[in-house]
Amino acid sequence: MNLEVSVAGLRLKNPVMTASGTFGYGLEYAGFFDLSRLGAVVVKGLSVNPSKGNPPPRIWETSCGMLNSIGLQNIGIPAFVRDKLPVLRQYDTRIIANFFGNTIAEFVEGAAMLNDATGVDALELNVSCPNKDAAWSAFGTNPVVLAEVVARVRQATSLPLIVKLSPNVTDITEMARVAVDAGADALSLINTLTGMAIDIESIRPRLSNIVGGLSGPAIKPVALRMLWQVHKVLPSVPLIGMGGIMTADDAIEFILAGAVAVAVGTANFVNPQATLHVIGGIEQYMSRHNIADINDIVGGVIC
Amino acid sequence: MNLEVSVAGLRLKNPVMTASGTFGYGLEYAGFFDLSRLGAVVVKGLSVNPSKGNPPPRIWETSCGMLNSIGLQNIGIPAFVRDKLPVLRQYDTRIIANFFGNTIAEFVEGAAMLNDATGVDALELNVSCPNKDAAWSAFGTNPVVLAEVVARVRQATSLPLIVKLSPNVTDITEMARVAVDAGADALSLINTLTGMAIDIESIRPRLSNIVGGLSGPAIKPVALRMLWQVHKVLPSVPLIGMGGIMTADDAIEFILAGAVAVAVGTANFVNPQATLHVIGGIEQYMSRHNIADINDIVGGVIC
Amino acid sequence: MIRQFSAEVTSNVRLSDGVFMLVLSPMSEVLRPCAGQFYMVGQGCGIPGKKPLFDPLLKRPFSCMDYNDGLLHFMIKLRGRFTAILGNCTPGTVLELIGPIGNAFPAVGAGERLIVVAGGIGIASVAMLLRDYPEATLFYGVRSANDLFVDQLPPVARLHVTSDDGSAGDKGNVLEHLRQYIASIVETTEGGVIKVYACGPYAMTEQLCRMFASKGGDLCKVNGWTVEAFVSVEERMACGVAACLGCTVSTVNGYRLVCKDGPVFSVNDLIPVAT
Amino acid sequence: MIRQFSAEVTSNVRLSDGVFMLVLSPMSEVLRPCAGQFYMVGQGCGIPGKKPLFDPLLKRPFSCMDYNDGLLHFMIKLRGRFTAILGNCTPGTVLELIGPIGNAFPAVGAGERLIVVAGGIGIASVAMLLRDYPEATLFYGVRSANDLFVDQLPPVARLHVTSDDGSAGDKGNVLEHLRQYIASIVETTEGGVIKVYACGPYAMTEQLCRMFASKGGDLCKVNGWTVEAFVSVEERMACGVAACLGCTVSTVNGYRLVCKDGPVFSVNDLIPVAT
Ligand SMILES: Cc1cc2nc3c(=O)[nH]c(=O)nc-3n(C[C@H](O)[C@H](O)[C@H](O)COP(=O)(O)OP(=O)(O)OC[C@H]3O[C@@H](n4cnc5c(N)ncnc54)[C@H](O)[C@@H]3O)c2cc1C
Ligand SMILES: Cc1cc2nc3c(=O)[nH]c(=O)nc-3n(C[C@H](O)[C@H](O)[C@H](O)COP(=O)(O)OP(=O)(O)OC[C@H]3O[C@@H](n4cnc5c(N)ncnc54)[C@H](O)[C@@H]3O)c2cc1C
Ligand SMILES: Cc1cc2nc3c(=O)[nH]c(=O)nc-3n(C[C@H](O)[C@H](O)[C@H](O)COP(=O)(O)O)c2cc1C
Ligand SMILES: Cc1cc2nc3c(=O)[nH]c(=O)nc-3n(C[C@H](O)[C@H](O)[C@H](O)COP(=O)(O)O)c2cc1C
Ligand code: FES
Ligand code: FES
Repeated sequence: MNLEVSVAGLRLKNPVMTASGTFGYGLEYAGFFDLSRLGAVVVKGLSVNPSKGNPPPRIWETSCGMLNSIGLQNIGIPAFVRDKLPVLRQYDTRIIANFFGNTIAEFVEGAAMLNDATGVDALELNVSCPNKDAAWSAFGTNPVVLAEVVARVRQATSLPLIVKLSPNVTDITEMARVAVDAGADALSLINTLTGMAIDIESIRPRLSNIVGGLSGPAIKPVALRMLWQVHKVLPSVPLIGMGGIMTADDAIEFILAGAVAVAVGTANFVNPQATLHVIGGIEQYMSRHNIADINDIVGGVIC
Repeated sequence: MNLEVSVAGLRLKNPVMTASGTFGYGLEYAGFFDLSRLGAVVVKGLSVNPSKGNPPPRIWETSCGMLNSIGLQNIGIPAFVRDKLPVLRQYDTRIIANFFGNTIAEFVEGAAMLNDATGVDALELNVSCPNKDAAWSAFGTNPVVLAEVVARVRQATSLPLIVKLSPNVTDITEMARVAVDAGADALSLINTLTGMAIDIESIRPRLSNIVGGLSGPAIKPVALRMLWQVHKVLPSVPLIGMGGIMTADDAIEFILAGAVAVAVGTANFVNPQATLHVIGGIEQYMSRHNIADINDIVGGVIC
Repeated sequence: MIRQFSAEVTSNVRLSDGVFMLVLSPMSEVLRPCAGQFYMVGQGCGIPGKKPLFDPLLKRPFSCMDYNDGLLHFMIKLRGRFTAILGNCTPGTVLELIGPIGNAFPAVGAGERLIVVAGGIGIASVAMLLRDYPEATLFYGVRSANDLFVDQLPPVARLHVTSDDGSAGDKGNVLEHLRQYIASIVETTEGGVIKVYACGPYAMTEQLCRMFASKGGDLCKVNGWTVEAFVSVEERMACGVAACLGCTVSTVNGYRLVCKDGPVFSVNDLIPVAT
Repeated sequence: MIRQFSAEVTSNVRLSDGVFMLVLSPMSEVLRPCAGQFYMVGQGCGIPGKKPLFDPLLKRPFSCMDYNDGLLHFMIKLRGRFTAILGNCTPGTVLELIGPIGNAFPAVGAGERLIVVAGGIGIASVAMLLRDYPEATLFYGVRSANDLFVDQLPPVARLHVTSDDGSAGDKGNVLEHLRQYIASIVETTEGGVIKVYACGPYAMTEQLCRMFASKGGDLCKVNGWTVEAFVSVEERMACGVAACLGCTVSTVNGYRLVCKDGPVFSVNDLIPVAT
C-alpha cells in the first residue's frame, strides 16, 4: 500500500500534515507521539521579527468550531532557526515553514531567511490571517496584491512554495489561479473564515480583537467545496486540503475532492494524536477498498 | 417593555421573523403555534413560474449545520397569491415575500406581481442562493450586476424592499453599500455559505446538486461578523440578521451587533416553536437587564 | 391538538447488537398514529438557560412500531450518531417529538387480502398493520436469525420468514418467496384484490416496483387477481412538516415529499432511481 | 510517559446544586500531579467507525483536587455545556485527558509559613497543598454554607471559613479576614516568610495583587515579615500544551501562557486587567 505523495516536488511519506498554528513549532507535541510518523510538520506562522500577538482573550468556542485571534504571535525566524529547527530536523519528517510579513519587503526578507536555513523543506506563504487589519487582508483577498507578493517571494526562494489561500473571498478559483500564475508550486486551503461572537452579558466581543478566525468541523463543508472548485479548474496543481478535518473520513473527503495532501488543525487540540488516527484511518480505508496507491483516489469523486 | 421595531418603514410587533425557505409558506407551521405571535413571516423564495427544484437527495446534516440544495422549488407567485396569501393574511403578522428570477426581467416581473398582490407587506429580493449556476450567482456576488437588479426591481415596486445578501463574497460591506445605493430599504444577511460533502463509500457528493447552502449554528460566527461589519459602515440602514440563530441569546448577539430584526431559519426544523422561544427569551433578557425598548440595544456592542 | 410534544423514555431494550426498542410516554395528549405514520424525534432542550448542544442538529424520522396504553414504541436500528444517542437513552430521558406524520397505508377494503412485507428494520414501519388487520399474512425477510424480532410483533395469522443465510425460516430472498406465494394463490383460488404493503431496503422497493407496478409489473394482474402494492420509502429529512422541501422523491407526478405525500407510495407512482 | 490517557469515571457525586466531585481511574500509567497542576478533560472518542460529535469541541481545564490510590479527583462547578455533560457522567464512562499540566505552586521552604486561600470553587486548585503541607492554614471564603465543602478536604491544621451571607464561619470577605490574620501574626511573632497560595474568582486575584505585590502591595513587607503571594489564574484554553497560544495573560514580562508558564503566577508578575 503506498501512502507516499509528492507536493510541489517534495515527497511526503504520507499525505497527513499539521496545520500551521495548531501544532506550535512541532516540539510541543513531540511528547505525545513520534513526529516522524507525520507526512510533514507545518509550524506556526513566522515573521522576521518576533511578534507578541493580540491581547487576551484570544479564543472562544463556537458550535462545532472555535474562533481564534492569536494575531500571529511567534518567536521570529532567527529564534526558530536557532532554537527549534535543529531539534525538529532530527525527526524523519518534512518541515514546512509557514511565514508572513507586514509588508511585501518583510515577506521577501522572511522567505530569504528561511530559504537559507538548513532543514526547511518548503515554505507556506500565509496571506490569509483574519486577525490582521484591512490593509493586510489585501494580501489574501485582492488578486493584484496577491500576485505581487507571491511573485516577489518566488524570486527570493528556491524552496517549494506553497501559498495558503483565504476563504474570505468571492471566487477562490481566481485567487488560486493568480497565486499559481505568480509562481506558487502548490496551494493550501483553507485558512479560517472570519467570525465573531458577543458576550451578551458584558455586551462586549468575546475576543479582544473583536473578530477572529473560525476553524473546526463547522467550516468543513465550505473548505471541501473550495478545494473541489480549485481542483476542477487547476487539476494539475497540488492542493493541500484543510478546514475541519477531524477524522480519516474527513481527510478522504478532501482527497476525493482533489487534495494530494491534508492538514489537521483544530483536531490537534481535541486530540494530540489526531494526525495518527487520520493516517491509520486512511490506511484502513485503502485496504477496505483495495486501493493500492493513495494517489489513485486524488480527485476521484464522481460528480 | 417595547419590542416593536420598524424595518424600512414597516412596523413589526417584535423583531423576530422566519428565514425564507425554512418556514414553508407559513401555513405549514400554523398548527404548531399562532403565527400572529411573529414579527413577520418570510415565505419560501417565489418565482414568476413554479419551479420544481433539484433532484434528491437535497439535504445533508453536517457538524452543527446542514447543507441544502432545494434549488428554489416553489409553487410560483400566482399560486402563492391565490392559495396561500389569503389564508396567511388572516394572521396578525407581517408577510414578507422572498422572491427571485432567473433573469433580471423575471426579477422585475416577480416584483411587480407581488407588488400588486393584496397582503404582501414587503419584498425580500433573493440574489444569494448557492444552488444556482455561476451566471446566476453574479446577482449576489458581482456588485455591478447586483446594482442593476436592485435598481430595476426598485422601480417595479413601492413596497419596502429588502435585499438579501450572499456571504460568499470578499467584502460584504461593498455589496451592502451597492444594494442600498441602488434602492434597497433594508438588508437581510446572511444567506447560506456554499458548502459540499462527499460520501466516501459511494465516492459521490451527498447532494445531487454537488454543492449546497450551509446553514445552522456552524455559520453563526460568520453571519454575526458580517452583520457587524455592515452595521459599522451603514449604521442607519435597517439590518435583518440571520444565520445560525437557535436561541434568544443568539438573537441578542445579532441585535447588539446592529440588527434591528432577526430571522430564525434552520432552528425551525429543530423545533417548530423556536421563534416563540426566541421572542420569550428576548423579553426575559430585557427585563433582566432593565431594557425598556429593544431599539435601545440595536448595535449596542462595545468594541 | 399540536403535533409537537415531549415524551419520556419509559424503557429502552437492546434487542440485538444493532437494534433496540425505545418506548416513550408522551407528556401531553397526543394523536393516535396510524400504521405507516412516523415521528420526528429529537433531543430534549438541554439545560434551561444554557446554550444547548447542536451536534447532532436535526430531528430524525422513525416509524411508530406500536401504540399501546398510551405508549409509543419505536424499533430502531443503530445507524449513525443520533441512533447511537437514542440507543443509550436511559429511562427518564426527555425527548422532543413531532407527529404523527405522513399519509399512512391506505385502508384495506372488505374482501381484499393483505400481505405485509418487511425487509429487516422495515418491520418497524409495517408492524402496526398487523394489529389493524389480524388476518394479514406477513412476509418477513432478514439477513440472519439475529435480525428477526417476531416476538416484538402483534400476533400474526400467517408468518413466512426468510433469511439470507438460512439461519431462520426459509433461506433466500423474501420477494422470491412472496412471488411463489402469490403464484400459488392466483392459481388455486378465485380472483380478487391483493394488497401488498411493504417496507424494506431500497433494493426491495425497486424490486417491488418491477413486480407490481401496473405499467410493466409482471405480477400486477394475473388470473383475475389484481395486486396493489404500496411501499413506505425513506429520504433524508430536516423538518418533517413539508416546510424545508428536502425530502423529495421522484414520482410519475413529479417530485413529491416523503413527509407529506408519503412515506407510503403506490408502486405505480414511484420512479426508482437507477443506482 | 505520554501525558495523554483515557480514564474511567469511578464515581460522580453531586456535592450541591452546582458542584460535583468526579473521580477518575486512569486506564494507563500516569504521572503524579503536583498541587496547582491541572488536566485538560474531554469526551471519549465516541463509537468506533462512526462520526463523533463535536459540540462541545474542545477539552476543558480542571485542576486536580486530589490524587489518591491512583484515582484523580476533580471538584467541578457547573458552568456551561461541558461541565453539564461531566455532571451527568455515570460510572464507567470513559473520558480523555491530557496532564498533569502547568507549573504547580512553588515549594514552601523550611521555616516558611504557608497560608492557603480559596474563593469558592478555587478550593479545587489549592486543596492538594493541604496534603503536602499539613501545617498550612486555610482561608476558605464562600458565598454561603451551600458552597462550603470542608468534608472533601484533607485534614486541615487551621481553618478559617468566611461566607458572604454569614451562613458559615465568619461573615465577610475572605481577604479581609486574611489581612487581619496576617496583621496579628506580624505584630505578635518574630519576622520570617509567609507564603500565600491562592485561587479564586478574578476579583480576588486582583485584590491579592494589590495586597501583596512587591511593588505597591501594602502587605508585602511588614515588621520583618515578607509575604510572597502566588495565585492560580484561569484563561480560556484550546490545547493545554502551549501550541495554540490561546491562553495568554499579561505579565510584567509580556504575555505568558497559563498552560505553560502558569497556571500559578507570582502576584509580582501579574498585570490585572481593569474591568
Ligand atoms: C419515514 C421514515 C421512517 C423511518 N423509520 C425508521 C424506524 O422505524 N426505525 C429505524 O431504525 N429507522 C427508521 N428510519 C431511518 C432513520 O431515520 C435513520 O436510520 C436515522 O435518521 C439515522 O440517523 P443517525 O443519526 O443515526 O445516522 P447518521 O448517518 O449519523 O445521519 C446522518 C444524516 O443523514 C440523515 N439520515 C440518514 N439516514 C436517514 C434516513 N434513512 N432517513 C432520513 N434521514 C436520514 C440524518 O437525518 C442525518 O442528517 C426511517 C426513516 C424514514 C424516512
Ligand atoms: C487552569 C484551570 C483550572 C481550572 N480548574 C477548575 C476546577 O478545578 N473546577 C472547576 O469547576 N473549574 C475549573 N476551571 C474552570 C473550568 O475550566 C471552566 O469552568 C470550564 O471550562 C467551563 O466549561 P463549560 O463548557 O461548562 O462552560 P461554557 O461556558 O459552555 O464554555 C464555553 C467556552 O468557554 C471556555 N471557558 C469558559 N470558562 C473557561 C475557563 N474558566 N477556563 C478556560 N476555558 C473556559 C470553554 O473552554 C469553552 O470554550 C479551571 C480553569 C483553568 C484555566
Ligand atoms: C489557534 C490557531 C492558530 C492558527 N495560526 C495560523 C498561522 O499562524 N498561520 C496560518 O497560515 N494559519 C493558521 N491557522 C489556520 C490553520 O492552519 C487552518 O488553516 C485552519 O484552522 C483550518 O483548519 P482546521 O479547521 O482543521 O483548524 C491557525 C488556526 C488556529 C485554530
Ligand atoms: C432548506 C432551506 C431553504 C432555504 N431557502 C431559501 C430561499 O428560498 N430564499 C432565501 O432567500 N433563503 C433561503 N434559505 C436561507 C435562509 O433563509 C437563511 O438565510 C439561512 O438558512 C441562514 O439562516 P439559518 O442558519 O438560521 O438557517 C434557505 C435555507 C434553508 C436551510
Ligand atoms: S422533511 Fe422537510 S419537507 Fe419533508
Ligand atoms: S491552551 Fe493552548 S497555548 Fe495554552
